[in-house]
Amino acid sequence: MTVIFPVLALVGLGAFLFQVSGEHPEKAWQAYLVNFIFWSAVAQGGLLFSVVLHVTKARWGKPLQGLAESFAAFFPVSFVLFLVLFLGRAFVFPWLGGDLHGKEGWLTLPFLFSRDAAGLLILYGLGFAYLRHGQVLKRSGSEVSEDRREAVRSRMTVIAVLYIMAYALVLSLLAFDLVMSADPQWISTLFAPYGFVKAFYLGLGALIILASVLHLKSRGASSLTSSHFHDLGKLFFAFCLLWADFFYCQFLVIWYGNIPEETSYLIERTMTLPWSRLAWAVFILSFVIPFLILINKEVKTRPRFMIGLCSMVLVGIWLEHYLLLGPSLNPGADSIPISLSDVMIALGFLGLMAMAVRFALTRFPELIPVQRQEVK
Amino acid sequence: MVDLSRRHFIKILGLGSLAFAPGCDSRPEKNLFSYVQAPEDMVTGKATWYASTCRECPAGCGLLAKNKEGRVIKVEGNPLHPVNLGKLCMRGQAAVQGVYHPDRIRRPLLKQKDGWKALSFEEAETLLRSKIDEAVRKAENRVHLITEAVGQTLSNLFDEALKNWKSRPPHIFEPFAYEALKTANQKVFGVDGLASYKMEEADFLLSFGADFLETWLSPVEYGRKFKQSHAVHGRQKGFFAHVSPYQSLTGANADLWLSCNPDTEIVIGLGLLRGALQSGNRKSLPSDLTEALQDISSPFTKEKVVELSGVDPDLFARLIARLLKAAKPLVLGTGTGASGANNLRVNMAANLLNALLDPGLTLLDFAHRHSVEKAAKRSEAIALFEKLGHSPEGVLLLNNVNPVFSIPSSDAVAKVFKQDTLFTVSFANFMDETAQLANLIFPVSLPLETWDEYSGTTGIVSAVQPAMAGLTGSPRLGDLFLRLAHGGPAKNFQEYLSLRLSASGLLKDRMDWVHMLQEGGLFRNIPSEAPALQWISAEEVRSAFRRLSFPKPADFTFVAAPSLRFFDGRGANRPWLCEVPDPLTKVAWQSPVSIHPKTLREQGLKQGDVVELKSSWGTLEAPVYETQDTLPGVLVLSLGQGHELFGRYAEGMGVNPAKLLPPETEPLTGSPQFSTKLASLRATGRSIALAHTDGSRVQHGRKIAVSVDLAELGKEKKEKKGLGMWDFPLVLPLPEGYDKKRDVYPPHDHNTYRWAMVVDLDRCTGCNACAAACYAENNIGIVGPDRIREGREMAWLSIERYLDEETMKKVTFLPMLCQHCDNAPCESVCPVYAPHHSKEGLNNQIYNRCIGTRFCSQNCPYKVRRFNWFDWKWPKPLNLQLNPDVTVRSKGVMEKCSFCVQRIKEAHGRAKDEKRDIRDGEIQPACVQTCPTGALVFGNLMDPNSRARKKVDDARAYQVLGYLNTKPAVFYLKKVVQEI
Amino acid sequence: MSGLTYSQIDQTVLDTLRPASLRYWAVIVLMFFGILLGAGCWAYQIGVGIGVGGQSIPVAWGTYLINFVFWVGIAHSGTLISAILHLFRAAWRNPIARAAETMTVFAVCVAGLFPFIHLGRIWIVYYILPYPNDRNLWPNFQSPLVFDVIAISTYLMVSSLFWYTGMLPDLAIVRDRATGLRKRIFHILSLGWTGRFEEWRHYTRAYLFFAALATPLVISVHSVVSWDFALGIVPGWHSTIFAPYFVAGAIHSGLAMVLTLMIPMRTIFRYEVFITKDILDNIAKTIVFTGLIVGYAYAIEYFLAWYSHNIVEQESFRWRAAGEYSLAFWVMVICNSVVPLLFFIRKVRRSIPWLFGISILINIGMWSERFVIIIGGVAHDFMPNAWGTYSPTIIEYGVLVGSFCLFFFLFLLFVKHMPSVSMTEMKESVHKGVGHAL
Amino acid sequence: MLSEKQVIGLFKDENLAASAIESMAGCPWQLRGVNSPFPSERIMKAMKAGKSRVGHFTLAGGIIGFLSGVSLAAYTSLQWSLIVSGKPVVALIPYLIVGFEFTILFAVFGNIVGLITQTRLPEYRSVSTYDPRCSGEYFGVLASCAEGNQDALLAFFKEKGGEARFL
Repeated sequence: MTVIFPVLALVGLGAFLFQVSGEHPEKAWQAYLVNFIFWSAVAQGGLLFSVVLHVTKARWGKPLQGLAESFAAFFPVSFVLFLVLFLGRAFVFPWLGGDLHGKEGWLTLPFLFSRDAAGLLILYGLGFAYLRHGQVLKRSGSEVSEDRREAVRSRMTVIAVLYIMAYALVLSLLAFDLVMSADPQWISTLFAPYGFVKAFYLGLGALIILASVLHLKSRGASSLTSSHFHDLGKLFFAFCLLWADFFYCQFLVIWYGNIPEETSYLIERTMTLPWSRLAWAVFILSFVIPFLILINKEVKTRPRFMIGLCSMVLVGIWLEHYLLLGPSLNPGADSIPISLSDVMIALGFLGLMAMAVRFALTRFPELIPVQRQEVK
Repeated sequence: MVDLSRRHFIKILGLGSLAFAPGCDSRPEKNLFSYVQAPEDMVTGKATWYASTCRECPAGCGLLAKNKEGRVIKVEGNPLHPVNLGKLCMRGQAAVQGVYHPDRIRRPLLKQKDGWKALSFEEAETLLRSKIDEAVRKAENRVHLITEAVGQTLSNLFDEALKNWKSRPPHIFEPFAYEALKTANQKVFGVDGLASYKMEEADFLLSFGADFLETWLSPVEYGRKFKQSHAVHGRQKGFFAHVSPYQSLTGANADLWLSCNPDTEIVIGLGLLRGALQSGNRKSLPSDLTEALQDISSPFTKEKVVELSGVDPDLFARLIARLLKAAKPLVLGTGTGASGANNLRVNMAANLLNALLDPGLTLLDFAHRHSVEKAAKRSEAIALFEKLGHSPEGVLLLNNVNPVFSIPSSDAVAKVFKQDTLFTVSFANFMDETAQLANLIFPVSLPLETWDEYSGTTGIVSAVQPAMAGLTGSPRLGDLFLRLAHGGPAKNFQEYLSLRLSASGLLKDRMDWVHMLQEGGLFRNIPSEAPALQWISAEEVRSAFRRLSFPKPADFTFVAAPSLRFFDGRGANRPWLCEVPDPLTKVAWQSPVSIHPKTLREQGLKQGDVVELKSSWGTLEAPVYETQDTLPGVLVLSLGQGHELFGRYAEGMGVNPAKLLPPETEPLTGSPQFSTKLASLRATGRSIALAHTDGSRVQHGRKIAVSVDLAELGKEKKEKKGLGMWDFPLVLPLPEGYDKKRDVYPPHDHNTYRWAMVVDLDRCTGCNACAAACYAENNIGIVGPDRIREGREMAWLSIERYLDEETMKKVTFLPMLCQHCDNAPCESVCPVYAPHHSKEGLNNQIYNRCIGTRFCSQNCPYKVRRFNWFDWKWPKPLNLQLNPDVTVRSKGVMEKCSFCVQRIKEAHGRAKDEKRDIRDGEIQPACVQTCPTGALVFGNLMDPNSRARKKVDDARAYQVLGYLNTKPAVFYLKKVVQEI
Repeated sequence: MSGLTYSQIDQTVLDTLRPASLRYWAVIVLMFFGILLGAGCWAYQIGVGIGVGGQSIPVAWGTYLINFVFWVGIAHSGTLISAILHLFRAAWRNPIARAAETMTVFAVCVAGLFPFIHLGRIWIVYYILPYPNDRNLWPNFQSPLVFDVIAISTYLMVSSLFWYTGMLPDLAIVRDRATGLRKRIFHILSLGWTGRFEEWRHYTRAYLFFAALATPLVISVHSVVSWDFALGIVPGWHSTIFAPYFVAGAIHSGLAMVLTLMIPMRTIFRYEVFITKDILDNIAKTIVFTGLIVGYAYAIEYFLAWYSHNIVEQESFRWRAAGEYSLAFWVMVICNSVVPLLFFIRKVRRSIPWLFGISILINIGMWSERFVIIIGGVAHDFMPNAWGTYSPTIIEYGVLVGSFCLFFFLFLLFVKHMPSVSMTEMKESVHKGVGHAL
Repeated sequence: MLSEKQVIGLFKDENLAASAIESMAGCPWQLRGVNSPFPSERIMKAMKAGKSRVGHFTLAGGIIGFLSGVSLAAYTSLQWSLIVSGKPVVALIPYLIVGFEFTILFAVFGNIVGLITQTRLPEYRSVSTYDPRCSGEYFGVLASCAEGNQDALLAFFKEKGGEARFL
């Protein structure tokens, strides 16, 4: 059981190296890029949950906050992964050397990497600062005076607010630089918000999975009640709708405007084979099914079921990244370029994420909500 | 007649037209035949067309008057007429507004102590007769007639009448009489007349200011001929250089505007002569003449020319080179409004250049001379007025002249009307500056209501026939004179006319008469031989060019430019002409003074500031218009507006620049002076908003009015693939125009027809005839200056004027109208389907359905939709001009160009009756019909052989803002520019 | 608040229903004349033509649509507060929910008038409705304006039903405490509510659904409003972010308006016990949040206009900040996204004058935002030759004044004659102990 | 059957009321109803109330709304099949908006219908037979018993910590 995640990671690494050395390195790098964005989003969105709860002083999710924070353990990994991305620059930036319609000023590799790296540093730095204060509060028991705690808490709030802002801005930056720029003549003002709403959607999904797994493992030892799952489920449902709404907002406006600079992007991805198939898959997996199911109240409180549902949504979003990047990275592809190796590489990243989370939970057991911890 | 119900009006008019149709008695050849069908079977709702002649200016274009239910609702060019081949200018289009003008005088008016007393026509005639008899009884030469240029027949009648009255022949007064040109022809060729020019054959055209696209001699004719040589054919294109201190519309159409200091054109002329002689290969002239030319031109080296005229040396050098390279060069003299001490010499130089470069003067046609040559010189006019000023009792008859307006600064003119010995009679239809000074105003029927004949050029006879019964019941001038002069066998002028024509052997039998009326005149095999040329002698040359004097460069030179819209001012009371903005300034209703930005900066002025212009002869205040179309220090103000009287549309609109002009004529030629030095230019401190219709003057690098260099022509790759503004391909508004990669929407089919228009920017001269025609055809509301200032003009078709961003001088004209897009953004946003896509590709606008949300206009990228902010007014009887086939829109409704859907429907009906499809070219929207240069082509895109469809394949074809994927059905052909 | 007893709650609210002072009626009359003024201007416009306004080509939409969007925006926070916060079980919304909903209902009424005022031919406005007719003509369901009609009318119906349903128990309370005519009126209005547990059982459920439905509705309604512009191709309008951006903006202005209304109300009606500073504080915090979103949207639009290298977009946005209407633009930026940042400071959040002042500024800022978008977009779009400007006329200002008077007229009448704070919900929160969890 | 006597017990505290209700089971008198100033979960529990069925109406309304919205748009545009902006005559993408708004509207109508049918409002009779204080601060428990037991019932309420009176 304890070896499975490292094994997964190695498998992924192997698959990646095999591909890179093979005659289709671009496929490997595409998978790498997709998974980097995807799993980083999971981590960033996961922590956002805790942060938001803190800022809004919401009490209902206290026991879940710890779990959400455990995702932050992936931050360092994510940062390293980003730096590695530089090696694959030739394959992940199709606009290199192409006609940039006068965008050369913005789309230059050094500038792009430095600004994005800086962005990630700030975001992750804030994340950890937030966590440190959290630790102080959790660790420090009665020996610390109340007003001292209050001071820490308020500082923590400031950092939390900053994290939220950074989250919005940095994820926007990544959305523009790593995804939107793949089709340099296309723009959509909602694309960035679409990106970070999606990230939170992912974070919530992952959080539900984690919570459910632990809940099931702990066999009633955990302090998570069905109302926790219910609320979390509702939030997940809400963001499912919001994500779909943001998608529709872009789709409708572009469809109605009928300006080729915008529509061509949409047409290629949603109305022409092979990509339209993928589009439908994403739409059904990540919206239609969860929407129809989550209208129901009960299912939200069934951890086992939710694990399945959330995993499905996550897979859908994972495919969605292929949908956004694929057509630009594989011009004129006649079939969807997702092969076994992509899956293996994805599993590799899953392994990394899981190891990170497990590390966090073992290193800081207080993150795990169990009965003895007085909650609420 | 004022408040006569429309229905009743139609009734009598119906009678009227039938009444005059059979002529005066049973004599069959007097039957009136209409162009398309005889009037006796006039069917309600069916138009009857009468061929006649336009009398809005002396050019005398042939026209067809469209008569519906007894009233003329539109005039169009007569395709058979040699002068204009079916085209008309905006002034011609507006002729009908004279007929229905609300301020038209309907009864004779006799001046009395306490204002005007209305008389019946009989009373007036009796009075007039008695006055004349009285005068004739007193002594000889007591009856004086001052008339505009009239046809031969009428002028014969005048002569006879005046002979009977023992008086001198009439004086023909035209404000624009081309004295300098005439004198130059007289001196150089010994012909005291105005030759016509075969511009169409010239491959190089040089004008010293001749504004042949606006007023000069025969604008419609020369507009056409100009483009015949100047529009691009394959890779060929004539070259046109314009030399003048300011850029007129004609100058704006030149490939090179060579701006020179005022009154220094002669220097350039002589410089060119010198260059031509040096090249030496021209041995067409007698040697002594050549020597003389050498002598006079030798001082004018390039340096000298540059020094004196201030032209760009390099441009001048290239001009000479280009001129000498030309196979068939043609040099034109000065413009209608030219003046200055050297005016005559410039025209002589032009003639000499032609003589030198074009051996045998193949491009000058003395056989067909412009009949305006008959007009007396201004100097003679002034002389006459001085004489009249202190003449014994008598009668002064004025036929359609307005000297008081044209020569405001002259005391002589004023004196004539002040003194009471003369009984002045004005045959005017409008109370203008001159009429109001007359003792008796005797309105006579207007050209569209009368029998006459007027030939713009010698060698043709152009008929004038009534296209409707007289609206006011006024007599015809011809008939009146016949009765007054009680001479001759003819019992009315129509008969007099036919008799004269038969007598002069032009009509053999009555069928000739019929044909003449059908075709609008006699255009074939009319004897007209060119007079023998008397070449100028070397001596005369030397003397003519001895001691050239140049005006000290003044701080401010003021130029009164003849107006494309109002001619000499006679058009100023036609609302359409006021409403359609000036093509260069884009200002409507007002007449601002154009000043160069540099001058403005020096004077601390800005556009809209009202300045006071003072000359030795007068003062006037006008708003400033900032433009680079003039040189620094040269102030240009167009003639024609600033009437104190002349009806509601003219009064108080703009200013009359003639007030600043000297009354003295130019000694050498006797021509008026249209320019003068300014004593002072002073800001009044007031400032007004100009009623201009343009937002930005430049196109900010957008693909709107595109031009291509002649050298580059056809070089750029045709197949475009991109999605951006500049690399987006040309897409047809047809199913094949849809590409799965670009289009979210499925293609849709049309029924047999997909109407479309092609606009050749290389042919468009910006003359605005199309815009006026559109107003006339589609009952477009007149909103006036205030509404225009608010951005509420209603023009369905407007000529957008874009300046070149570097120089701010080079102009591109872009006729902008509804593009009838296949994916029209305006349609889907309307909540009630008021605009939608028709089965023939039209972008329909259903007025009855429109609730006025105005979303369509917001979403139209071309901003061609117009909204009825109020109910627009057609004061009676102007409403009688309204086209019954087109809805008059009420307030709160959106409207726009419909491609003249009423004409399309009519064609459908005809085709259906004849069980066929609509033929290519059968449908001509009003704008297409009248375009003098044929820049507009309308047709069916689904017909692979239609002219429109073929033109779309031209390499120059593009769509304005096509990258928005609106798939416009209006295609533009890039303007072809060339550097000298 | 926990100190309150149920009867105190009832008393405090019922006290506000006491016969009104002369001053109150004076204000009411004043407002009424304001309404007459607006109506007069409208009548004049109908008679003479829409041209009495300042609109033209290219700027064919003027203040009427600005006011429309402005009032719809105001209308949003009401439902946000009562519905979304109800879902989040944030009890701090209870004291202000009623007033906010009232604001919503009346604001929608006022907003709903403007599309009519705006029409060129109001007398055939029914063409826009899908009614059966002999020529079988129907509205165009692809037109954003038809979306508008449907969305706004839905919103009006839903929010007023929500409002009324929420009021039922309170109406019963008034009935039970009142005498004479008022008793009879409230007897009818309260539909014989007696608080039987059967009633409560269904009522609580229904109320929950109301909230669950109203929430997406709010979002959709202002999205639809935003699509009146975003679905066009006009530069500065055609932008995918418009829907969320307008929703945020709407809430922004709505919350500001809530402050503007609550602050005087709580002093006049002595509501300090209910509408505590903590509540105002919470509103202020939310305003910071919406302000940040709006600011983010401004920034993104500029960034992408620059990034796109589409010369039309670029010119349009350059002109927006530097052209004829730059003043409106900077007012918009500063009032909407800079000034609210002051709410990061706790002192400001808890100082009544600051709160009030800033709320007013935000209202102004949001109005000019609509001005910048609606006027600025078309005034300077694709065809430079057609560029033009627009300035409102006295008639339009008259209508604007009228609309404000109408709103306050209705609002004032309500707060004086109906329970302007939900007693029942107050009791609930007191009963639950002050559990303000968001 | 003898005529019934109705007794109402008023409790300031919901827990007392609730316990009274619970212990009423197995007594000779029947619970006739409970009035409370605000919804009380405690009493809901005591009454062992099932789940409300309002939701079904709401859902039904929503579904009907969506279908009618989209079909209205589609049907009407097919009447003349006018092409606007080249868009398909029946354009489902924008019609989703119509569908959505109708969904909400009809769902709310359903909700109202549900509420009215379930609570049987409006009905004005019961107003006479209840104590106005119940809309203030009291929880009223209405019980009925056979002729003769009324004093016991009164006592019962008193002993449960509330005040009681005959109706």
